[in-house]
Amino acid sequence: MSLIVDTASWLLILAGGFFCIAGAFGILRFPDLYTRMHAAGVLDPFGVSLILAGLMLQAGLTLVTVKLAILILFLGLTSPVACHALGRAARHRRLKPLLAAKEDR
Amino acid sequence: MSGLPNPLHWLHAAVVVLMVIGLYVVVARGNLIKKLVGLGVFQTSVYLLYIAPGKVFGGSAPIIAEGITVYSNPLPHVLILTAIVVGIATLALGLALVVRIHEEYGTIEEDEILDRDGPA
Amino acid sequence: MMHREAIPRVVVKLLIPFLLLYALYVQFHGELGPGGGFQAGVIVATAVILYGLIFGLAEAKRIVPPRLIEVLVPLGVVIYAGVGFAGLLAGGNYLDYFVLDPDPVHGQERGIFWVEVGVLVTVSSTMTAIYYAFSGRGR
Amino acid sequence: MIDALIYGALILLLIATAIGMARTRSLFAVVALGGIYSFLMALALLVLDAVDVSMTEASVGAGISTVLLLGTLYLTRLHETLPIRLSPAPLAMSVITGLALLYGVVHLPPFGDPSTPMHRHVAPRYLEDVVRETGVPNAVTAVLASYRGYDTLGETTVIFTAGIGVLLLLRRRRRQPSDGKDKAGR
Repeated sequence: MSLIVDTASWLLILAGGFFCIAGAFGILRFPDLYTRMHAAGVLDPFGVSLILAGLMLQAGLTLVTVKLAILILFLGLTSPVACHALGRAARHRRLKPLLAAKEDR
Repeated sequence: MSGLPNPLHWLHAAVVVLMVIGLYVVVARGNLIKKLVGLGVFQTSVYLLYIAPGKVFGGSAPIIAEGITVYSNPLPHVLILTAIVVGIATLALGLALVVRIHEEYGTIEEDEILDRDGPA
Repeated sequence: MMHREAIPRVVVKLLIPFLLLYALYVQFHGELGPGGGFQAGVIVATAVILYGLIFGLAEAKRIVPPRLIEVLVPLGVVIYAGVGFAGLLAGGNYLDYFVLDPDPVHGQERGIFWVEVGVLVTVSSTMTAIYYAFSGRGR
Repeated sequence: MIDALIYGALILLLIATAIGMARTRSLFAVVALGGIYSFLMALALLVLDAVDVSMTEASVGAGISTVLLLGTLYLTRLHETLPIRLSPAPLAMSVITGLALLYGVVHLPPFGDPSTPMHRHVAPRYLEDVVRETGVPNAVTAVLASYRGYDTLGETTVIFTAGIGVLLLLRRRRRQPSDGKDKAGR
């Protein structure tokens, strides 16, 4: 039983780490702010949530699990809003998205 | 000190590199905000230099609990905890001075401020 | 018509009670786990700053008036120093908590509690005052 | 041992971030990097078992100081005028200072060694007696508020003084140029 839980939690933690690294690569490789925001804003909260879920499995049925669940909840609440505010600020400063058609020309 | 030093000494030495970067920014850059940021880097490197020797291998955070026998040293934690909050208070004071300087001189570059004051 | 910044406003309104609750947890659980007056003070100030950033400085000043902040800044130091004088009055040394209660351990707990309250009040109000001073400056 | 590895990796990241801050001219980017730097510092402190300090650094360094720096940028300007180049004299000065520090630091006991003098004198007394004397299991809180209460009283007064200083500098509205009472000398 504990082997299954351990394996599952490690799989979740490793998957979360993979998504975080993928998000970091996206920030480095994507061409402009909007696409980079996409990489950071979508992958990072997801990766961190997976890591926290893995930690919840490690903690078992204790108060720590409840705290981690609350963390996931707030992460899901604040991260998209931060992304939204960033995007709005960029639009406000009239930053044009980089469109594919322009590159083809 | 015979032969190569223990690799675990290099960890303290690496903190000195951070300190050098902070000191360089404070001395070399003319922008007052940049100087304050450099001062922050210098300050945080001191935090590490204080706290790193307090770590004990296999130790845990200094909160007394059942079944734990080895704790890290709580004394540097206390000193640095207050130092961080005092650091932000002094940073705020420095930034307030920068804002006032900008209002009076119209610039936050050191050489331009000196130019404006003219030869003493 | 929806407000232009509806999404941040709604979420911040939802978050601020939890932020304050978390600050209280950090303050009063600081004797058992990580935390204490310094951290809790900063978190309280963060809640005020967040409110001010999203709803505007005037609205934040309506809820937390600058007058109140200017009273609280010295009040925290007075609470801290007052604990010291309480020790003197009870017949001990300055900042001696053993004499605050017939049971010395209980006296220590009481002294630490009020000292942490003093730190909380000073740190939170000073950080809020600094934020007000900076953002009230205008260009 | 794994602690030392993680801590070393975090220090390398911290150094990289600090170099990035030194080489960037856009002050906005410098402040954003400063936030990253503070979070990395909080992680490093967490690895060193300093949970209270880590929490403070995360909320103070990455939260409040970033807000204050951004507020200052709004009130002043966003870019440095001087180009980024290595200035030899300050570099030589800081490297020489660093070498002097290095000479002292390599004589410190190795990282994580439990038998060094600092772990044998005051700290065991705190750790052994803290629950019996104060009833507070968090040794950091007990030392902060009780054993070293005078220190903390001083620190609280420093915060108070700095807050008063900021209020004195910034609270007054900007004076009109016609009101030349304090400007007679200029």
